[in-house]
Amino acid sequence: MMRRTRLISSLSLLCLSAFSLAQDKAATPAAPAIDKADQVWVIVAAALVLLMTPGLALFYGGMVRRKNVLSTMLHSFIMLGVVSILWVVAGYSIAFGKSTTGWFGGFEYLFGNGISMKDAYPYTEPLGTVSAGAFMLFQMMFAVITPALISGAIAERMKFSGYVLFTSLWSLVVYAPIACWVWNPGGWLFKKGALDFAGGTVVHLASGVSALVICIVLGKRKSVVNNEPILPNNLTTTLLGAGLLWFGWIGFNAGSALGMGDLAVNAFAVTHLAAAAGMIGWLVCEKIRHGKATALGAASGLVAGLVGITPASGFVGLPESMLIGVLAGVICCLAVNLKNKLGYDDSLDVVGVHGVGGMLGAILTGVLASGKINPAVDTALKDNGGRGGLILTQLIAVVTVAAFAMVGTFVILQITKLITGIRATPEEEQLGLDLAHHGEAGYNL
Amino acid sequence: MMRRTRLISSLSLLCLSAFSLAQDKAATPAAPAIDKADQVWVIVAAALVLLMTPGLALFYGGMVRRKNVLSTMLHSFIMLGVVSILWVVAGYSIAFGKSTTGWFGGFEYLFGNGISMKDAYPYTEPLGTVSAGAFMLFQMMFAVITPALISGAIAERMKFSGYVLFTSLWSLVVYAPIACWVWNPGGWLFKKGALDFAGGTVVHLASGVSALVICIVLGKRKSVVNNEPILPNNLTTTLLGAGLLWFGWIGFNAGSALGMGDLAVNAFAVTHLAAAAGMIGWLVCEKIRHGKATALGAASGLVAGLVGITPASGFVGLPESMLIGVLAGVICCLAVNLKNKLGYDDSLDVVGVHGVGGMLGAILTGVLASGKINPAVDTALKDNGGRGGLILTQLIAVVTVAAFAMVGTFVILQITKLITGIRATPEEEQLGLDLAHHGEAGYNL
Amino acid sequence: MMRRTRLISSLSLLCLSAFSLAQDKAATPAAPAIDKADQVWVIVAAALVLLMTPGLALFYGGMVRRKNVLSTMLHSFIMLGVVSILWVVAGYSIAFGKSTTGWFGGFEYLFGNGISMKDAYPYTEPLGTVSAGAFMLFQMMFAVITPALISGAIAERMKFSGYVLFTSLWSLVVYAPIACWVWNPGGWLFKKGALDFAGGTVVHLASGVSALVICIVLGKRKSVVNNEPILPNNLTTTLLGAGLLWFGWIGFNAGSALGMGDLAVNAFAVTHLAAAAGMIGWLVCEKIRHGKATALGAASGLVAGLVGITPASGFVGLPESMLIGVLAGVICCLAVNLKNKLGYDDSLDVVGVHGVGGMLGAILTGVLASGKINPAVDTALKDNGGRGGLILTQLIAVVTVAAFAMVGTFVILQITKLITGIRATPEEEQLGLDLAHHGEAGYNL
Amino acid sequence: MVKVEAIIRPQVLEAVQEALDVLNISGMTVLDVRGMGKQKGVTHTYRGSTYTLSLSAKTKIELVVHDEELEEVISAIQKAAQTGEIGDGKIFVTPVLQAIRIRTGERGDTSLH
Amino acid sequence: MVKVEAIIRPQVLEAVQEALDVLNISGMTVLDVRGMGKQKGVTHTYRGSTYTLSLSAKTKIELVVHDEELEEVISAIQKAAQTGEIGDGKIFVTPVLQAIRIRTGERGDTSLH
Amino acid sequence: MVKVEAIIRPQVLEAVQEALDVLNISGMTVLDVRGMGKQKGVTHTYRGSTYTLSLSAKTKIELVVHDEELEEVISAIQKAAQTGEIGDGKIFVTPVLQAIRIRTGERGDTSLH
Ligand SMILES: Nc1ncnc2c1ncn2[C@@H]1O[C@H](COP(=O)(O)OP(=O)(O)O)[C@@H](O)[C@H]1O
Ligand SMILES: Nc1ncnc2c1ncn2[C@@H]1O[C@H](COP(=O)(O)OP(=O)(O)O)[C@@H](O)[C@H]1O
Ligand SMILES: Nc1ncnc2c1ncn2[C@@H]1O[C@H](COP(=O)(O)OP(=O)(O)O)[C@@H](O)[C@H]1O
Repeated sequence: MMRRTRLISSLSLLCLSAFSLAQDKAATPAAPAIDKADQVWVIVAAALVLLMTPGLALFYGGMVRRKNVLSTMLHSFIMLGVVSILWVVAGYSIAFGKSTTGWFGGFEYLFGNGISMKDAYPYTEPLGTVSAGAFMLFQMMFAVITPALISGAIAERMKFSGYVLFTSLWSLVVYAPIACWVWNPGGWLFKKGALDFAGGTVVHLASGVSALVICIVLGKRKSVVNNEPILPNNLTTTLLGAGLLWFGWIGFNAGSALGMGDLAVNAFAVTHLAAAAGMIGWLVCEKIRHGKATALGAASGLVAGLVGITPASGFVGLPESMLIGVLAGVICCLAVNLKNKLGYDDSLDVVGVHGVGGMLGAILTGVLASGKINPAVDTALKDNGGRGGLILTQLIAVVTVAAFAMVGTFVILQITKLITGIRATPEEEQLGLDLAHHGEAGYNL
Repeated sequence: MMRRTRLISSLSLLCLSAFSLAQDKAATPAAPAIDKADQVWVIVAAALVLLMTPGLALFYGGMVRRKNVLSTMLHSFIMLGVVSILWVVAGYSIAFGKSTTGWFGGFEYLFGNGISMKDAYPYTEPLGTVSAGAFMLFQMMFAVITPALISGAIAERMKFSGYVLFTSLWSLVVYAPIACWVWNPGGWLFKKGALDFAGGTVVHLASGVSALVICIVLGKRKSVVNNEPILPNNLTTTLLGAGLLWFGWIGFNAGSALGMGDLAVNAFAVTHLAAAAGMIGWLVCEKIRHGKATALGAASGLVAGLVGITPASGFVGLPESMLIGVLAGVICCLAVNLKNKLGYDDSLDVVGVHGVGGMLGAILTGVLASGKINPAVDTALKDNGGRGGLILTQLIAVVTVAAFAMVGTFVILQITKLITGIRATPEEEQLGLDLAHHGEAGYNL
Repeated sequence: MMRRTRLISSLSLLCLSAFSLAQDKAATPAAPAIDKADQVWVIVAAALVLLMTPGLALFYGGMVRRKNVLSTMLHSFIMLGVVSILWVVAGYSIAFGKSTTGWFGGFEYLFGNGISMKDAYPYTEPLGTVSAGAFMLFQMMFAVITPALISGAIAERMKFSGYVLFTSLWSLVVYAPIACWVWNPGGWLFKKGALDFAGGTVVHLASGVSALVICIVLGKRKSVVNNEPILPNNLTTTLLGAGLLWFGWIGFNAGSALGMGDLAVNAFAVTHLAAAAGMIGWLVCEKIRHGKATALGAASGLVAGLVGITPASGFVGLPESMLIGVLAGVICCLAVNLKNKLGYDDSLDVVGVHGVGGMLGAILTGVLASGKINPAVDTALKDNGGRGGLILTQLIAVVTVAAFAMVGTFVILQITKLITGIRATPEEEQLGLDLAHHGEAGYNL
Repeated sequence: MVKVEAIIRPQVLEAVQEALDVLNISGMTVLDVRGMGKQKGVTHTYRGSTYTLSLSAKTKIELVVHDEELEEVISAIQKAAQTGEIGDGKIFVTPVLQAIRIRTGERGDTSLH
Repeated sequence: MVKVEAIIRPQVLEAVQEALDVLNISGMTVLDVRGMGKQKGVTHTYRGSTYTLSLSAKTKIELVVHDEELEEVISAIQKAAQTGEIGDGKIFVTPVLQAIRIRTGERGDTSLH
Repeated sequence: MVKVEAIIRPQVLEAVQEALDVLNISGMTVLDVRGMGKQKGVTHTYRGSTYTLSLSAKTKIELVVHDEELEEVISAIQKAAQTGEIGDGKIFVTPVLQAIRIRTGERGDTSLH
């Protein structure tokens, strides 16, 4: 998100020019003060992204069988508890502390130390117009939802304690470093000129490929092995979740402009259109392949469109966004059937939607990013020696992020296996994780 | 929404005067730059209105029978996909392109072309303080929810493909022109001085009367003919939907100020009070008539209050808003029983709530609008030759909008009938549209 | 909320200095004009708090038995209707009219009279930067949710008409005066230097102790007497409600800064961390005591954390917030079992969570409040003669608020008993209040 | 006394109730069941996978009647529940040894209505 | 072996279970049903329309017992389920030809408990 | 004609259906029930209070078959439903006096399949 900051800040400077003209001595271009309106937007955006995690809980929760609905929802909710704390304790520092290596940040912000509520995050040039505290909060919400996304892959069979331990480690050891690479002004991918406006690689690709590893390591659900029909317990819940995700995603993408200007407005517009196009793409695809347009397809398609546009949302215009959306909708609709062919049990299709959609978005960002929308693209094109170079850089980002996340996930899983174990017992799986792990039933109707 | 812009802009100018004083040369009154705070508000308001469509999906979805819950929710969700795209492709241009005739806009914005993310929408005088992109997004959310409102009338029996085709055409051929008439600075009703702050005619009346036509053309549900009891599947869903609608409606009405000033704050206050009064009005009415105050009555009453205040929300003060709310609550509570008398099957009472409530609001706006709240009312009163003239203009607006929407709906329905058909088969209706059209059940509990 | 205003305004002045410098003659420090960005934030925050009441309806609604779900949700929804109106008619004036006695406000704002949408609330020094209308709306949402909180204690057995009458009186006779004491610049506790940033005493303690009185006066539910198992009808609803509460609480606490600056950002951060820590605290506590971490525990714990941080959210930093959160989570987890020991039937644990949590928060605010976060604390320390004095003042606030609320509740209940009665008949309780009082079933699945 | 158990379509329940009302038979117990038979099942889709659930929603009614009422009850149910399409359901008659009204403790024939 | 089917009020289920426990009878199957009888129905309101659903929520329990246990079972249920108000329900006794325990394949009397 | 009532675990329903299919038996009615027996109940937690619900979720299937089919039906169900753990359930056989196909009015043996 830093890359765009450069731009935003300069835009802000332009916007402020009317006033600046009057303030003759505001000549030192160094530090545009905190802009209250920008900060209102970022704070509101952070709240919107906060709401995405309950939204995800509903989206996923509606899709599992009745006996696992609470367990699945808790997978998301518990991240709001655990990762929020971990982020302040260490994650933020690893991701956004001063990075000399380019691979991880520093240790200056451990335990929330030194995060200013008044001054901007200090390592961007020029400085941003919102306080470091607001920036840290906005980033926190991303850190919270990313491991929650993975949980869709392991629904209905993972041990709760193992899930908590795994995601805690993953958040610090996989997520925070990748966030550093891509968004820390000292990160190696950031410096290389890789473009990822709101998290195509950091959030979606990383969670999608980690999901693939974890569902292979965990093995299939008993009921999948036995070919029992698995039907979603409550698709109205899933639709509500999808609606809240769409709402929150406006904050996710347009908030990533870290201020309120043309970039933010454009990001809202392209995000919305991609979601719309993704919904249509998926519905048409399944209508052709299976004969029926479904409610779950509408919900899945809009999420696929949102995933696809995420890295591009600060770099493309309206027509490109519809293209990205429709491609993401169609390709993810096809990709969710891969698991049947390849034989892994990705309960709620995290790989097919977030892995595939994130990869697609990252590559299409390289192809479609335009300097007309965001001057930062011109810089990136120059740094990378043209369009081909930019696409190559995007591919490098995809490959390294995917490789690191997969290896990291595998290693953390082995550790988790030793400490808490990772898989529910067959009896627990049979009874349902809600009663087995949490002593509760979702519904007593 | 343009009418009030005049005012807002001048207010903004006043507000900005502190700064303007310093900017001695900002004398040319032409273009107050984009105001970041105004834009934050409009963008947030657009996000709030976006959430209303999922809210509506829940509100309606909870009221139908279990076997049609997904079908009903999809009626709303699919509008987020289809109309969003259509709006950018053509609807916005038809509604807000330069209008010379007064009946429709222009073609300059087709395919999203030329909608600036940096500069204001160009045809208001003086210019607004938010970018054309933000204005287009805000308006898009209105275009999305309006046809979704109609869907309540045809729930449980319309063919899905017919619904999508019908609403697509309706959005372009009925909604966009009416939006032009009332809100485009070149629109004939706008020029005539008709007052509609946030869509009493454009949104509620247009959808309400279209609902009447469509449910007559479609005919009654089999189960209504057979006098089977039809009970809502999940009123907790309906209450949640009503809550989200209330929340989003703050953006709908207060966002229609297109900036953050006294008009927006006032619109929030009157909107909230009308919802509150509408709830009480409906509950008291049904308590007297039927002996019990119901949860569905509370939800319906607050929506009725919100519908009633919509056109007036920028023109009346606190006491008037309570009056409008309570009248809307009581009258809509009585109006929903019309269908039993008159014999049409308006499944979820779109006619009784949005049609009647929208008409009531439009007329009461003429009666109660006050220059103390909004100087634009003084202009409108002058243009119309006093209070009587203003009320007459409001009546003309009501009649022309209603007539156009009814005829348009009827014609589009005939076309739809030829291409896709409009009614589900009796077997599909019996099985439920969820399984019949979408191959899914809402709940597998 | 006034106390902090002093500070905020001075901060705003500082922030504005860049511009102020240019505006040489803006020298009179008297009235900083309305700041649009501040007002956007407060208006958005008011909308967020508005959403908390539907959120509470869901949170509570999911916990009762199926046959009382609508009745329980209505307890919250009806407050949006009744208290909103009462607040404008009289409550706001009682709470925030000019207070000479320190015990209640004035009568100048009766019927919404004289609440300016343009100028700031007049009795703070210096004046705030948002309009009186925005301030009144923000406060209204607090007035709405507070009696709704009480409703959890009487769920499944109170007469609907009695509930409406009781809460109406309570809102005017208990809530509005307490709000005056603590937040009106003329209030006696405000003047005494008691610290309550967002309502630890006014909202949570007052509702919690009133809940205790009302559930004792009402008596136990028949099914509690008979030791029948009482299981929540839908914990997915409760989780959704908890998610919406968390989202809205950002507005509740960070909005209480009444503008966008470091205080608001800090309040967001500490609120979020306390919720996270509260969730973890409760889950660990119940895991140790009962062997399982539950979904309801996660939801309850986050709410407990939010309750605990509410009074402190403008006065403490990140580490303190985690401490407060975890303490609130653990202590409330223990406190909800008190009712079994002491023998009152607090259906949904309002006493254990809001009463105990509110008291805890108020006291911890005295212990942990820091001038580094908010200079107002330095003033309060000085006024109270040091830390010990401040803690004493906090204790006085707790005791007087609790005593007044308890007595007030008791008296109002006696009056209500005479006029409408307060308890449902045994037959109604058996059938369920939804069908008995409202003629509806929550679910017809 | 015999017990009549009829598996019928959910949508004809009202009609059956009315038909029994005519016979002055008001005691009855109703169950939501799922039935398998000649009627073909319904296909559920889930992200591209399809499952055909062979079970259709049915309603089962159970009523204990006096032996002499049996024939008219059977024919009332059969007429009211018949649509002529596959899936109309079955009526089974089984013996009952004893009936007790819980409220009064009465046994035998008088306990029924 | 006979089958005892009792239709009772949902709220007395616990009490009935306890009464049967005393007789050391633990095998039982419980169904959620709706009953029609002398008890009057409940009125549902939907936007001004009212529907009186003649069916009240009931619970049905089924237990197969040895012939010699029958009388004490009947009287245990009857006592525990009785409130004296209309709608308390019925107990029906029907013959059983055979019983098999699925787990072991045992048949007859020993398969019951 | 006899009625076979089997109380089985929900998760074996599919297997039982398949086993009956092999016998060409397709008519069947399925009910969601709760069972009490030797199998121990499940503990629910609610804010620190725990309730052990003695009832486990079970599925009941009812099918009326010809007398000569009885033995193979019993053994098919018993094999398909057996896990060997406590809680596998029971099969009960009861007499049927008459069967009527609603669609056609046919009575007796031919009305079954
Ligand atoms: N042998 C049987 N035993 C129990 N129930 C049966 C039997 N045969 C049919 N049923 C029930 O009757 C319903 C209708 O049967 P089906 O064969 O589909 O149609 P029809 O009765 O019109 O020939 C089934 O869904 C099932 O519930
Ligand atoms: N003849 C019957 N056959 C089957 N079930 C019956 C019969 N009569 C009554 N029931 C069941 O018993 C319940 C209670 O019967 P009802 O007549 O209301 O009260 P009571 O048994 O106290 O006279 C009914 O709701 C119904 O479920
Ligand atoms: N005597 C009985 N009458 C009716 N149903 C019974 C009886 N005994 C057991 N059941 C049903 O069978 C189920 C399994 O019985 P249980 O004793 O737990 O295991 P098992 O049959 O393996 O010994 C019970 O849950 C109950 O539904």
